[in-house]
Amino acid sequence: MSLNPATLDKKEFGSFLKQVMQTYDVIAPVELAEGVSAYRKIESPEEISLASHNTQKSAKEAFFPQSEVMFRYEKEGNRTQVTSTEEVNRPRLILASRPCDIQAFSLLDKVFSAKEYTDVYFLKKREKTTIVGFACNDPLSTCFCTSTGGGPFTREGSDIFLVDLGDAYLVEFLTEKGKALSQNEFLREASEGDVARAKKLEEEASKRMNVPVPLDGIETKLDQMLENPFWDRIHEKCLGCGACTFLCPTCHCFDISDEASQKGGQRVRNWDTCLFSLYSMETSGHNPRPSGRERTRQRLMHKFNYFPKNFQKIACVGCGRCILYCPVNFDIRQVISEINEK
Amino acid sequence: MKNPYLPIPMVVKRTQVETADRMLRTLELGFLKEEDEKAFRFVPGQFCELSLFGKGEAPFGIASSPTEKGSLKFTINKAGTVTTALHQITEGQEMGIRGPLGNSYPIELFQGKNVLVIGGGFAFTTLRSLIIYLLQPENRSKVKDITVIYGARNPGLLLYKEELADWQKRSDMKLVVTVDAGDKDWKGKVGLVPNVLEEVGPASENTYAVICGPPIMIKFTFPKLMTLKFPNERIYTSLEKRMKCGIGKCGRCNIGHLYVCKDGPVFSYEQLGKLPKDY
Amino acid sequence: MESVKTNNWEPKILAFLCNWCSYAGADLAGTSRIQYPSNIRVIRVPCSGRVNPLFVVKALQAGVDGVLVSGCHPGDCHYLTGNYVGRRKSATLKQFLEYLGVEEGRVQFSWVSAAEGVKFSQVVEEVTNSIRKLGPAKRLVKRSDEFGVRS
Amino acid sequence: MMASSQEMVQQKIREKAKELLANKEVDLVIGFGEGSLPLRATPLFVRTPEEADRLVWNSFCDNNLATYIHKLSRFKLGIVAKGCDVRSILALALEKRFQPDRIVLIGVPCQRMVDRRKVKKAVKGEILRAREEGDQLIVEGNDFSISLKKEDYLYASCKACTHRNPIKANAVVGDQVDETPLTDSYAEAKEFEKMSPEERWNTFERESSRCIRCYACREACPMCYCAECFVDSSGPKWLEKGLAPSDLEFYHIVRAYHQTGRCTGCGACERACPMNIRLTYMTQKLNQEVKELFNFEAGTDPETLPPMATYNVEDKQEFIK
Repeated sequence: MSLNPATLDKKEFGSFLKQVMQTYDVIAPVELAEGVSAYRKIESPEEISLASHNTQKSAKEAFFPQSEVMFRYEKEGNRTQVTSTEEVNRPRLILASRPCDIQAFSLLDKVFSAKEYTDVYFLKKREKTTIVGFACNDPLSTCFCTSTGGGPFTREGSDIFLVDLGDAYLVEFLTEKGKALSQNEFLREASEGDVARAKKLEEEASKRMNVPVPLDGIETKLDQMLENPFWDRIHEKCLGCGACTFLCPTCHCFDISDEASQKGGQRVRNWDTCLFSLYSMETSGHNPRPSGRERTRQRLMHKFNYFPKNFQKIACVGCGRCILYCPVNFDIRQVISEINEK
Repeated sequence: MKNPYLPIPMVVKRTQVETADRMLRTLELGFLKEEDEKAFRFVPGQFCELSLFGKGEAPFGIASSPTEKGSLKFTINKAGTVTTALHQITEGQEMGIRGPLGNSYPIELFQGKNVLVIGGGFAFTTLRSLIIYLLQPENRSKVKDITVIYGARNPGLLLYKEELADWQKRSDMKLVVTVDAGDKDWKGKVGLVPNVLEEVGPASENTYAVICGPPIMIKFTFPKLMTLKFPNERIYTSLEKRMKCGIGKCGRCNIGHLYVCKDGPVFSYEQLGKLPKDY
Repeated sequence: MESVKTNNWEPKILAFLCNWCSYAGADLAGTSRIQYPSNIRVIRVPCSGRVNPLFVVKALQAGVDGVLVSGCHPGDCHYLTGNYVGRRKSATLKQFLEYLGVEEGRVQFSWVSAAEGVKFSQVVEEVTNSIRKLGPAKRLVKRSDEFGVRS
Repeated sequence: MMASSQEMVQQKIREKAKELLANKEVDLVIGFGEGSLPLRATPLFVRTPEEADRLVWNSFCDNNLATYIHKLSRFKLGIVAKGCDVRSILALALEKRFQPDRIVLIGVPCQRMVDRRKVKKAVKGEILRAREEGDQLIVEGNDFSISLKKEDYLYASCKACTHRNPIKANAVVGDQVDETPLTDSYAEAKEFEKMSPEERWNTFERESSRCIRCYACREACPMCYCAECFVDSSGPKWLEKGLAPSDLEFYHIVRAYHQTGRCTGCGACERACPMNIRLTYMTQKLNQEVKELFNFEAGTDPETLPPMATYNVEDKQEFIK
């Protein structure tokens, strides 16, 4: 059974949210500085900033925070008491996640729920979270989600989907989880006109996505390219910082370390990146990926060859963050084109 | 949902310094909870993440055999923060482990075959587990000849001296221990592992080779195995790589699309041939 | 401040003392039974030039209320010029931390020779009093419950 | 006038690069190529005379190319170097990071670089194309085309720059420029200093709180080359790897402070930050201190030792009890 879409007047957005916040922890885009935003748990609706196209840091933080305590421990004499921090008590809601980030959640699901071992920290947050997707009315020129199996209005993975109609939002309820929010007093039934306007916006947005990035067959292509001289040059300008991988919604490598105080402490996991030389450095001093060549290759191979081998999907959702924020303008689209030319 | 990141509580039952340079120390760990001991089933070749609260975790192959009940053994080379702390831990102290992790030596393939074990230096840990496992009477009957070649730089650096002495006496296996350089008390063989292998010249027919050692030893031993006509798919090795989660999530031990922690650490040379040399 | 006083709060001060002069000066103060506040914890360093500014920043992060770096008088350095090099680090670090908003006086410097037991006690007295006036350090201090989990 | 001279500079860069490569004087030339995005250029590594035609010169060549020396020091390098890149290279030579005779400097008097973030803030909508016409910058989007005065959109570090002409170069392409800065050399630091200590600390805290520890600032900086950075050290472990505010502050203080007497004020750190964290107000202050206390400016003198590697018996010491 499907529920008719509703509309939400922008003037009532705050009141709507206040009601939602009585039940849910709401995680939404927040401006950290002028032009810089990320998803944060909000205390009041005024904190939300929906102005920017896409946040710098992706919404993956909601399930896979950059820095996360896994358990705390306390020492008493010889005994050590360990308390896991995996439980999520309150239901959570990610507000206004873009379709690209939502597509990335499904890729992270594959990693963190892979059958042998389930990552409880990720999955428990995932289970407790309702995802409110947000259509991209004007995708940027760096967006290429349509080439990675998504689109600016792709609803897949959303429990609720919002379309900005100018003075109001069209609210679509897509799953049972999403329908739980349909009883909000600030929602009105959408008119046919509203639905038609959303449809029109969708068509306009997809027209803008006119520069496809050729990703079909890239996995097979790369199978033959492990030792290609191409890698000798492509990494040259890469500084070896972690900007692209930390902003990437699909990158998921992490480090585990202990933070100790006198009587106890915590085990923590922090994002890490294959682009840091320290990432693969062994205690002996041996580094199996000794230079930018191997490290850049790892980043790209993981996205376009290794990940598809394991999970039948490329690990890129076309959000364009790595292109926009790379300090040296390393453009993954150009790299893909070059791979295709080989 | 079971949390795979939470360590199993263990107690240090016994510690032993293995080598003259005191850089290798074996910890024998006992389970604190009976249910953990019951649930802990492993096969030689698997490893655990040893966990010291406040210091962190590091992966180690299980050096004891599943046939040695009641405890687990790990031999630790002192190198970094965690291993240094593991060298300082005393009997009776508590610590944690996560495991068993990873795959194991392909014991089912060994049935009815000869097994050649080549070890060098402190990479002998899971090989000890394998040999003890194979020597257990009911397992021994399942494989044919067992040949073990084990080398270290000098006599003081040989691990598991008691076991070596024991194996030396046995008639159901052949043990060749060698050192790169002997000392005044050393009566045994002097020579590098690759050369000793050539000298021993085990037949490759119907034989599986398992080789673990420092990269330089592997580099020179592998061609000798080729000369002896061992096919790649019957040579196995156990890889070491930097690891963190041990369960195929954190990405650190990636080699191609495989994870050393989850898809390894044991690989055949046939598999390795298809992977990038990221190790 | 009032509440601080009523809580009997006393500043914790970390002192980096050079082995050859200031540490010997502290020793002399001790053996001469000269009283000085017990607020300082001493780390003996070979030379005031050895004090990496990183140490000072780390000490503040670890929660000390003040840092004192003390070495030999100019011209008296056991290594001839170590204290001169250290002096440049001290000058730039002090200005930089104050520029960022760390209160003036959190980090202080002195020259104390091996013969200056009295001066040592005076320096410690002065430093302790001034840091007591500043109150407990807050900037840069890592709180025990502090953790970087966001969202 | 300006535009044509920029094209001329670009032509001369290409010619010089070709010459160096053809004569095998260098193994490769590091310069700038066309960026894939408007308002951007990208570091380009040229190994053959033919490839040299891809070199460009415009107001978006904002990376400090000296940072690549570290990983390429086994080659004989030609580097297209602005005033600030040259200063970094001289400072590195002083620290003996490479053999001076293995680097050929193609010096370019700098026209000052355009801060793309400032430009983006000035327009509504996505900029799809940008070009320079004289002192104007024309930016275009789907439904707009705006002409902006370049001078209003320059990097703060470029406005404060007093060494736009390469101090040293094997060849200089383009005419020398007037080095009078557009703002006070320490304008940013002086502005920051006007605030109360409380406000200053809060600003610093707020800025560093956005840090994602990608270390783009460190990697972009030519002077950050320690074999093991203090943040990466595990023994001793100076700080944790997470996002605890005090750890982030610790990182930013020490990263900046380690540049004392070494920073050339090029602004590469701040330009690299994907989270737009302000960074140059810190290094600029250090540069000001070093100028006032030791009369030193990094990378302006190939002979004088950097101030933190030396001393003067007469150094100021009123602050010492």
